[in-house]
This record gives sequence, structure tokens and C-alpha cells, in this order.
Amino acid sequence: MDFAYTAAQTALAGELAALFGRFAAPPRLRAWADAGIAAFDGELWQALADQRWLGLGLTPTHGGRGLGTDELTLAACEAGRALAPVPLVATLLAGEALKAIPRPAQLGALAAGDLRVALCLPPPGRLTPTVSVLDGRVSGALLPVVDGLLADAVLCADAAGNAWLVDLRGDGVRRRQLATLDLAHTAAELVLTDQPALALGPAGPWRDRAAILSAFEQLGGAQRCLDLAVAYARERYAFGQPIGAFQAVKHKLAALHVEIELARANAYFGAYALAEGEPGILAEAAALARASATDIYLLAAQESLHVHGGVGFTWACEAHLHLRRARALEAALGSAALWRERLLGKAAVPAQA
Amino acid sequence: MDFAYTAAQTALAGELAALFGRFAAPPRLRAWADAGIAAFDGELWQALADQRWLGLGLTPTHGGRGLGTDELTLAACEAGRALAPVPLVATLLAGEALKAIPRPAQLGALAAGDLRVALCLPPPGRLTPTVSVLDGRVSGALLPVVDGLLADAVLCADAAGNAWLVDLRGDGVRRRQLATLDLAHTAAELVLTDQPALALGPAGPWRDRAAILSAFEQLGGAQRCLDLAVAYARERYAFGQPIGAFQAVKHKLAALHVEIELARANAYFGAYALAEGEPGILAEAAALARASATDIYLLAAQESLHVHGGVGFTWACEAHLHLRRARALEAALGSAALWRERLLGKAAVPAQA
Amino acid sequence: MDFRDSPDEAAFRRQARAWLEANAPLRDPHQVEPGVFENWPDAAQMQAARDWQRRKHDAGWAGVFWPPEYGGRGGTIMQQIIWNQEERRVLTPPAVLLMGQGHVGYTLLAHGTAEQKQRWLPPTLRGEYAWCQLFSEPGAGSDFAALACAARREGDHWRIRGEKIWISDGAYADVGFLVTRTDPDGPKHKGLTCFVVDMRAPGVTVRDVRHPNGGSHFSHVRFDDLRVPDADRVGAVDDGWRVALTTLMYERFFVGAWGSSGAFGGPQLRHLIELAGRCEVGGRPALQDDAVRQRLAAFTVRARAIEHMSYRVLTTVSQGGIPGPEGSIVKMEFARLSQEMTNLGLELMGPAAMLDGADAPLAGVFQAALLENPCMRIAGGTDEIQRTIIAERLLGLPQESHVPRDLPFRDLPRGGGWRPMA
Amino acid sequence: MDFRDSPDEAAFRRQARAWLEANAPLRDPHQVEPGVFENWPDAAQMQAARDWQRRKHDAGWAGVFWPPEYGGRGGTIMQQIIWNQEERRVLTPPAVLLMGQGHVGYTLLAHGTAEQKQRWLPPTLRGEYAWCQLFSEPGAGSDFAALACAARREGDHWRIRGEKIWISDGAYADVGFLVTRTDPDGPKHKGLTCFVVDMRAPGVTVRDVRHPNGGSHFSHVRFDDLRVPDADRVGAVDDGWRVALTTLMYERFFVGAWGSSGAFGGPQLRHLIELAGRCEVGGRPALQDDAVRQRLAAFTVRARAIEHMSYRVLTTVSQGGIPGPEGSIVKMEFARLSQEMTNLGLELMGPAAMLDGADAPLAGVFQAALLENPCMRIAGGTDEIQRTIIAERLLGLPQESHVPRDLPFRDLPRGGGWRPMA
Repeated sequence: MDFAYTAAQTALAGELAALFGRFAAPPRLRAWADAGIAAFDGELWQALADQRWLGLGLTPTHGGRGLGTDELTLAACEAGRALAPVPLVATLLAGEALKAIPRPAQLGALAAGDLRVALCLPPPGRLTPTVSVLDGRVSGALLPVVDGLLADAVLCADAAGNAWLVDLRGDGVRRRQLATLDLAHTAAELVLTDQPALALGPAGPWRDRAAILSAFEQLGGAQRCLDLAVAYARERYAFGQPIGAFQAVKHKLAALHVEIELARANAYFGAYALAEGEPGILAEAAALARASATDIYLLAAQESLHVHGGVGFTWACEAHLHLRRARALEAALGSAALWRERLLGKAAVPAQA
Repeated sequence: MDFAYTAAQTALAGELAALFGRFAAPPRLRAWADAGIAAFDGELWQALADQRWLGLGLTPTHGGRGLGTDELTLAACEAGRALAPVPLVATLLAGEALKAIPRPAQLGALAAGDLRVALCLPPPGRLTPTVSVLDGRVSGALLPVVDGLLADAVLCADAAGNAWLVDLRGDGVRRRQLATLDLAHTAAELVLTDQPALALGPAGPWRDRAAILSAFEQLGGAQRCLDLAVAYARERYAFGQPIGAFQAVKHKLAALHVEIELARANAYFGAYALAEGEPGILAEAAALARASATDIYLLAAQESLHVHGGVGFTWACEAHLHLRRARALEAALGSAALWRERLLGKAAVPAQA
Repeated sequence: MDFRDSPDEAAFRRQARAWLEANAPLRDPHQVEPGVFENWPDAAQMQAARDWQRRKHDAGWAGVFWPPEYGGRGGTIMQQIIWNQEERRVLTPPAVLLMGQGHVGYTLLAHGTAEQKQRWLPPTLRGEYAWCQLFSEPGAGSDFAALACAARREGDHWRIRGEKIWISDGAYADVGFLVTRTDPDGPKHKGLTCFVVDMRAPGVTVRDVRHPNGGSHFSHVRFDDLRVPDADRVGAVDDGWRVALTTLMYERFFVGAWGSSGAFGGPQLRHLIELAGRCEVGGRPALQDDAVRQRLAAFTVRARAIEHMSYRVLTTVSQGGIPGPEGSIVKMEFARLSQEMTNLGLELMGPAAMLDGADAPLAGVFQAALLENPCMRIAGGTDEIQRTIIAERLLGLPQESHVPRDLPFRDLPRGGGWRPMA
Repeated sequence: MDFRDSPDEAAFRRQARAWLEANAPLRDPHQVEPGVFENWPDAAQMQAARDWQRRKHDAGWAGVFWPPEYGGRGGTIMQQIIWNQEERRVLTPPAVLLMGQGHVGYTLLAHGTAEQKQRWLPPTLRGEYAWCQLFSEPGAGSDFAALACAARREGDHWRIRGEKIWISDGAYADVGFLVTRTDPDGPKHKGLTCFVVDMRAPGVTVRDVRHPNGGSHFSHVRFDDLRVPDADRVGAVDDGWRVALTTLMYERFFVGAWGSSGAFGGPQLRHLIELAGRCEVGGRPALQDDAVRQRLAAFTVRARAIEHMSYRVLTTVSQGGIPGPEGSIVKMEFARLSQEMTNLGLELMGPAAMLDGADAPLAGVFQAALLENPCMRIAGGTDEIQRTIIAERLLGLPQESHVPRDLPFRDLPRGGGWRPMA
């Protein structure tokens, strides 16, 4: 029974949190939105490369730290907490994919920060845009692609359900920026014509891995929302006492804490599944982790804003940045309801006739 | 704009409440359960007949009071509040049915308390037991029938969707008592062979009328649950103050009050529809009233018990009688989900393909 | 038990509708309306609003419920509500002059002197005064009675010093209705005094407070030794709490009555159903998914309940009463419902939910609502404040008290609990 | 990040399982288990329970975590939990002797004198003592520290007068662990003292308190001048709060660890899925209704989260720590989940939900749960008490204080709120 991070892992997460703290996102996000600048923190990205965070799971030969998937989950959690305006999670995931092929050249570029990866693995459906592949070259339109505006590659799926890492640096790429709810990441429409790509095998397990990492990102964001609300509830007085002393606020925050800890418990099962790698466990764990974390990030952002009262409905309050981000993270990989339905398909309940 | 009861109607409801109060149900229900006696208060039934409550909507010629459907809704509400162990609502509804045919002889018997009516109009479905009719005589099995153990007639539907008032006094009736969750009413399996019956026309509008009256019964029960919880929260001290002073309890009760008032608003629309009588409005109003009231009675009973703390989980506390009754009322006419789905079928949303 | 117009009400409605349809185009009920918390209007829109007000006034339709001596129609409050419902059916300039004719106006009617009413009310009905309500402060939101903005008497004038925030209409208001603290030594509910202030006077600084949607709807107002004549004081000195409560009561009342206008729930629900017809869940049209259907139906049940609740409030009014905290239910529950509908809308959109504005489905109306809904649950009294009011005033539950942790056991207040069955 | 046994844990589990399977038949995991709040056992069941306990004791499996000097196995607390998990896999007599070996036993281990431990613990492990915990009172439930049952010193004895309620196992307990008030003049948390009392002694009256299901599970206990020797006092005089907290901590801990045994959620969820396979919604099998599927899936997500939460609690234990209020989460959330699953089960049954016992689907297991679930949300600390503990201890939110309504405004504690953007 060892269902926890080690002290060393927790310390590592603290280091990353400190780095994100130095590049505090919220004021930047607001300033970029006002100035119409696309959301991406190049200095932070460079620092992440310099300190070998981008190669967290890669071997030192490739400029990495040689750590395991547990550390990837911690990095995702910290990125979520910090609203980090960089494509860290997608790039870390691409690192895992490139390790598996393996592609040493790309691994070096990735660790050095020269391969920014966007992720486009929405849940499959009639209306989901997919690309087609001919002779290993990818064509078609993808929409919307988070971070697609400035990514060097995109991890996406074709209509047959295979995953590809498509190079976005050639001539056959047209990008159109889309207006986004989320202020921390851009989105774009990508039109691809005969772009070179690496085959990553079936898309399902990559979507599941992405779901688990995104669950940690959601969890980090949810925790930050709760932390903000708790801090405000301790400092803000009404009726002669801190509002956090009133049960209406106190119990709301306790209930959020409970939901976050339960979601964290399911996310830990996701971390276990990431390490195990067995597709069946991965699928089940992804559904559990992602269903829990999607719901709690949305709720935590909404209720954190609410606890901030009038302060919550200002541009200056961090809560709305999370409310926006929570929706964007839900949108990118599918709602909790979709993941719950997937879970039932896997479980004792027979699928719909 | 006159969306309220008149003062005279409210006074009438008060009279009925006082009568129910004199025959206080909770201690009787507990005693009958312990003694294995079928739940039915014969003295109360006689008093209801003597005071012409059973003929509320019938003309004085038939021994009634000649009042309208608004008064029927008030009577249902008071019966629900009091957990009255008599088939009042079904009998009042049967009175409306007999008026429409019309059948003066039966009306007199009904007002005199000599025609106790059971209701068996569960939502239609593959597994719903229905009866068949040949030459105006009804055969088949009905299960479970609330109050069916001692009723003189049952209002039920055949497979073709027509409603019948079936005489239960002949030889062709076999009754089997069923163990019930609800301590206020019996349930039975009825096996009918060629029993005489009166045709009441399409069952749909009768089911809708029953749903509206039962919504008032649920509302009365919900209000009683809230009243009990409020009274307890004012008298019970913990941590040096009445528990109702704590926001955890106070806001829970306020939220219940809000839900009850919203359900009441939809029930009023049901009362309006009962008076109007137009089948389309009746169907819409029944779905609105019944969906709201079913949910709130279940919740109010559950949370009233919870607010009573340790006292709530005793045989002596009234709350569990309502928890049982709330489930039985839901069971008899279909869950809130079923009524919601019916509402959608009627509304702008296209029915399922 | 009838929510339809009485014959008198129906006659008034016909009359009002006839004038309105003759004077303004019909509103498209399917049109996406701008949110409550959009940017404030520009000068042209302000002028249009004043012109429309003047036109209503000259035709005898301004201040339906106000006495004729102040330019009103001298009707019933029920007629005022019918007018409001009918006015929503036509396309009018932004309703930026509402506050003066709404709760602030009613407060002046109730507490102003004859001279004050004569001075302020007729120009308000003519569209000459845009009002704002200067109540909340950075340190006094839910606990409004804790406000600190100080008024100090200097002969026949008062000197105002302090700040107010969350001021709707602050950016273009001509006059403001202000609550100040005049006695800091009394309990917080005592020692408040109300004034009408000139928002263009020296000593008044109005700044934007930006909304989460990036726009400006609210203002922050600072008073640096603003001089206000005692003649502009409303109500007695230190009696401002009672005066302000009138304002809050009318605010709650109009919100409660608003539910009957169809403005609550209807349009958003229509958008949601439209969206559900276009989106898919698990490869099928969302409208065929039972879980989505159940949620849509539950929203319908709730929207209708709020509408019917609003008829109950109106019935009280129609019968000459003033509704109590029941009116809050409409506001609170609509805000919660609206938030839930928004959440479903964004969930149904799938990946497109991350977009905004023209790139998003339905021109981003749900994305806009995401950032507005939370404010609806806060403005005009949070859910928590409403529940406390309902519990204490309607259910008779006690106020919170406090027992010191070190109180001797034998002095502990106690009562209730299990007793053996009789 | 692994919830599986360490090699040592796995070895212990194999050993335990081998003994258990050799000594008892396997339990059918699909069997409907009797509820927690059923009637208490009869004499034969009591004897069977004592025999089973004796058998475990003689084989060295009683008190896995207890020191060998008191008849225990001297193992780790993790091993105790593994044992508990494994014991659930086999069919045993009702677990009516649990309390003495559980939280009451641990309290005695922590606070008893060597003589007391020698006197009480070994017979407990041999199955000779059935214990009950005498904490709650009619006037002291959630506010347990407000208890009033009085102990007055008389030389080397104490005289006990008062009442206790909600006593599980009270009807057949041999001994009771009692908290009394010894100093009514001190603050309520001070002035409590703990004793072990003989439940058969004169002056002890035990009566049933009937459950909503009509049966008896709890007792009411009255003490009329019961004499207790001072040698049976546990802990110092007036230090009983600290002693009782140990009991409550272990109670919470074992409930928290219980989640890992599969006892939480699993069987009920299986019943629910079985029911959904047999019932219909709108003329179709309920399992094909997306709304029902979503609810089933949500329960699955939650049941698994509680299970995984329980692994997190166990990891703390496995690493030598004592979990804090996190353990409460498992109890609180399981109770809420169980109630929601029951609600769906009864909803799915349609008309048959009104039946009970043998006439009801699945032999009435959901009807029984309907009456038991509310108690789970109350017993061992209500949802509200748990949330307060979580908020104050884990989130650092302040306790409630109280400001008199007539406090001068200038003395009002204040802070926080809106500030202009930097």
C-alpha cells in the first residue's frame, strides 16, 4: 500500500510551482487580452526548457531528467494550478509518444523547447473533425486546436482512430486564430495539406493518457480555486467576523475540499494506470479520473468566484480565469458525461442496445 | 391576476385540518403496524362522510357541498399533511368521474362513505399490469393497488388506455394483502373476473387529474415535513443555541421552503388546469405539478429526518412515516423523471426518434 | 385560481399595447439580448433613452403608479407591472433610466418631503435625470449596514467622504441616491442617513470597475469632501436604514414581478433547446439523449415554477398587498437556474465551448452567460443572504448567537432532544 | 503510486486468508447483507460470536495490533486492517464483539493503567466481554461535550446518575465505556471523566429505542446511583474529553479504512445494476435509458473515488501515520452515496417501490436501506459536524464568533474586500 507521492516527488512539484510563481500568469493573461496578444509565455517556456522540465520523462541523453509518469502528473497539476500559458502537458505527452516509437532526434528538440506540441484529441463523434492520411502525410482541417496557433506539431487522430504527431512547420499549414473563452491558451483552425507525420498507433490509449494528465491539470486548477476562496474567506469580514466563519461559506468550502480529495483519489488511480500502461486499466482509470476532475474544476471555479462576492465579479479576480480555463479543459477532451458513458461501456453494465 | 385561494377556501382547509388533527394519524399508524392491523381509519372516514367532505365537489342533492376543483386540491393537500389513512383523494376523484357520466345513485353512496375508491393508474409501460374488458365487465390482475384491500371500487385503466370504475363488491374479486413500505395505506393484489364497471373514457385525463391531486397531497406532506423540522430546529439546542440558528440547518430549511413554494406554484397551475379541464393544459399542468411535488416531498422527508438528528431515526418520530409515504406516492403514479419526459413530449422539444 | 388578467387588467393591457405598438417596433423574441453586465451605453444611446422616456411622459405613460402631481399616471402598481411587461414586447433604447422610476423613485415617494418630490420626480419622469443607487462599499456588501461612507454636518450642509462600489449606471448618472454613516458611535443599523447627490459636482470621482467579461458595467465612486445641502437629505438624520430598506424592498419586488414577463428563463431555454438540436452526444443528436432530455425537462419545470411563483407575488400586489421576502425567491432561483442552463449549453457544445464571440455557437451567448451568471447570484443579495432572510423572516428561525467556549457547563443554554415515547 | 499490498503485506494476507478459509466458509459476495440497524442478536448468535472470537484468540489471530501481553498478536495496524478485510470474505457470526477490540479497546490501550489493561483486555480478546460505548445523551448528540450524566465522588467510589442514548450493542453488553460530567462548574470540555462500568450492576436500566424500521438496534441506558469503584476510572479526573477523543479518532479511522474492504458501495451498486436490468423506464429497459446510465456511472465514479480515498488513508497508516479528519470523508460520502443509490433503486422499481419485505423486489433491500441511510448520515457525526471539522482543521477556517447587534459601529471587526487593481 503506497498510494501517495514520495517526498522527493512532492519537493519536485514545489520547485516547478516556484518557477510558475516567478512568471505569475494572471496579470499577464489580463494584459495580453487587453492588448490582443496571443497567450503564450515565451520566457517561461525557455525557462522550462533550460531547467529540463520539458524533458521530465526523457533520458538525460536527450536532455531530460529520466523521471517517471508520476512526475508528469505532478507537472500537469502544477501547470493547472498556475494557469501556465504554455503547452506543457501536450509537449510532455508527446515526449512519451516519441519515446515509444522511438525518435531520438525529436526528443532532443522537444526537451530543448524547440518542439511545441498542440493536442487535438476530442471525443470521437459524427461531428468531430478528423484528418486523413496518405503515404504518411496528413491532410484535412482541425478545429479548434488549443495552442495550435504557435505549435510546431499537433498530436491528433485520423478517422480510422489512429494517432499522429503532425509536423506543423512546413508549407502545407494554414492557421486561423479563433477567439477563445480561455485567456491562458490560444485556439486555432488548422488546415493541413500533405504534412509529414509520425504514426503513434491507436489513438484510444493516447486519448486516455491525455485525459489522465488533463485530470491532474483540472485538479491543480480546482485546488487553486479552493485556496483562493479559503484565503478570501479568512480575510474578508462581514457581520463582524470573517465570512469563512459562517457555515454557509465554511461548509461550502469543506464540501469543495471533499470533492477535490475524492477527485484526487481517482486521479491517483490514473497515475497508477499511467505507470502500468495496460490499455484496459488505462481506459477505466482515464474515465474515472477525468469524470471526477472535470466536474470538480467547473464547480470549484464557479463557487470560488461566488465566495469572492462582489470582488469575484471583477476583471482583477483570478477566479474568472479559472472559470474560463475549466470550460476550455472540459471542451478539449469531452465532458464528464461522455467519460462516464465510456466507463459504463467498460463496466458490468451492458452497452446501449 | 388571481393566483391564490380565497379566504373562504383557506378557512375550509383549516376546518378539514382540524378534523384530521382530532384523528391524529401518526400514533395510530404505529400502533396498527405493531398489531398487524390494516391501515384504515374507519371513524375518520365516517366523520368525513358525516361532515360532507366526501361530497365536496358533489351537489347538495347528492349529499355534497357543491364546491369546485380548487376545494378538492385543498382537501388533497390536507390529507397529505395529515397522513390521513383513508382513500380520500381517490374517492374525491371518483366523484368527479361519476359526475361526468353522470351516475346519481353512486354519487349518493360515495358522499355517504359507502363507496370507498382505490386508484390504480400507474404510468403505462410494457410491465404495467392492465385489465381487459368484455361487454362492460372487467377481468385481470391489478398489482399493487393502494387501498385495494378494503375498497368498494377501483379506478383503473385497460390495455387500450380507457379508464374504468370497477365494482369490487361482487364474487369475482380475489384480494391478497401485500406488505407495504407506507404505513398509512394498505396495498393489495386484485384478481378480477367479469366484474361490472363504469366506462370513464380515455384514461389519460384521469391520470392527469390524479397526478394533480396527488401533487397537492405530496405538497401537504412536504410542508408538514418542513414544519416538523422547523419546530425541532427552534427547540433543540446544540453548542449553546437552537440548531436552527446555525446556517447549515437554517439554509437547508430555507432551501426546502423555496422548493416547496416553487412546487406549490406549479401545483397552483395544476389547480387552474383542473378547473379549465382542457386535456392539453391538463397534461402539461399535471407533468409540471407532479414532477415538482414528487421531488420535493422525497427531499423534504429525507432532510426533515436528517435535521431531527438522533431523534429522527426513531420509530417515534413522524419523519419516517413521511419518508415511507413519499415513496409510496411516487410509486403509485410514476417518478418525477417519467413526468418530466411526458412534459418534453408535449413541449417544443421533439420526442425521441 | 387564475393567473390571467382580470377584466380591468386586460383593458389596461390592451390600451398600453396599442400605444406601444403604435410608437415602437416589436421586439424579436428569438433575438439574443445583450447581457445585463455589458458595457454602459454611449451618448447616442443615452439620448435615445431620454427621448423615449420623454415620449412616454408626454403621452401620459410615464410613472404609471406615480401620483399625477409628480407627472405620473396615478394608476395601480399592478398596472405599472402590466406596463413593464408590455414595454418589453417592443424594441426600446437601453433601459438605463429604470432606476429613478423604479426603486429609487418609490423611495423618494415614500420618504421625500413634498418639496423634494416636486423637485426630483417630474424631471425624472421626463427623462432628465438618470439615477444611480449609492449603497454598497468595499467594506459593506452583504453586510450593507456596515457601510462607512461618512457624512459630517456643517451648518446647513453636509460634507461627504468615502467610497461606494458596484454602482450600476454610475458612469452616466446625473443624480445619485446615497446612504451614509452619520453616527459611528451607534450600533451599525442606527446612525445612517440618506441623501440625494449631484453626480457631476466637484468632489465626486467615478471610475470603472471592470467585469470578468472585460467590459465595464459598474463604477467605483469616491467622495472627497462633497458638499451636500441639508435640503437634499431624505428622511430623518440617523434614520437612513429604514429609508434604504424601502429601496431594497422595491428592488426585490420588481425583480420578483419581472418573472412574469417571460424575461426569466424563456429565451435562454429556447437557445438551449436550439443548441441541443444541433449538437451531438456520443454520436447521436443531443435531443435524443435521455440524460439531456431530463435536464432540459427539469429546467422547463423550474422555469415554469418561477413564472408561476411570480404570478403568486403579483396576486398579492393585485390584491393591494406588498410581497415579503417571497419576492427574493424569484431572483435567487432564476439566477441559479440560469447558471445551470449555461452549464448544460457549454457542455453540449463540445470543443466549440472553448471559443468566444463570433467564433462560438450562437454568437457566444452561452460564453457571455458563463461570466454573467455568477454575478446574478451575488448582486442584489447573495444566495446566502436570501436564505438567511427567508429562514428568519418566513420560517421564524432564530438569529445566530454565540456561546463563549469557556462558559461554565451549568450556564449552557439547552433544550430539546429525545424524550421517551408517551 | 500503488494501492496494492507491499510484499510484507501480501505475505501477511496470504497467511490470514489461509487460516480464515480453513476455519470458516466463504461469504457469498452477492448475498444481501442484513442492515446495520437490524435487531440485536439473540442468545444463540451471541454465543456463536463469542465462540468464533475464542477460536481466533486461541489461534493467535485476535487483536492483531494489540501487544502480546494482553493476548494480542503484536502486529502492525496495517495488518489489523488486512485481517479485517480478509475476515469479511468469510461467513462469521454477527460482529457484535467488534467495539471492544476496536475503538474502545484502543482507548483502553492508550489511557488505561497496566492493571486495568490486564484486567479488561485479555478477556475481551477471548470473547468474554461484549462492550458498549456510553457517550451520547438526549441533550448531547452532535454537541457531545455538552453531556450531563453526573459522576459524584464518594471516597473510593463514584456515584453515577444520568442517561445515555443511541447505545449500539447496549442490549447485550457486559461492560460499558462511559463518559460522565464530574465538574459542572468548568467549561464544557473540561470536567469530564471516563469510567468502565458493569452493565449488569444494580442501578443500570437498559431499554430499547426503536428504529424507524420498527426494530431495535439502539438502547437507552439510565444510571440511578450506580456505584463505580475509582479503580475503574480511565484517565485522570476531569480529563475525560482527551480520553474520549481517542475513542472518536479510532472510530473515524476504522470507518475510513473500511472503505478499502469493498463493503462500501460495491454490493449496493451491484443490486442497483441488477435492478436496472429488470426494470423499465418509459417502456424500455432502464439500462438503456441514458439518464439512468449517467446516474449509475456517476455512482460508480463516486464509489471508486471513495475506495481510492480509503487507499490514501491506508497509505498514511502503512507509513506509520495516523490519519486526521480525512478519514471522515469516507464515512460521510459513503452515507450520502448510499442514500442516492437507494433513491434511484426505489425510483426504478415503479409501483413495486411501495411494497416491503418479501413482496418487494430484491426482498426489500432498498426499502430497508431507505430507512437506514438517513441514520448513516447522522451516526458517528452528522454531515454538518464533519464539514465543520474539515473546514476548521484542514482548511484553517475560523470558528464562529458573535458580534452583538448593538456594538458601536466603530468597534466592528472588519477587513478584506475590493481594492483598486495595482
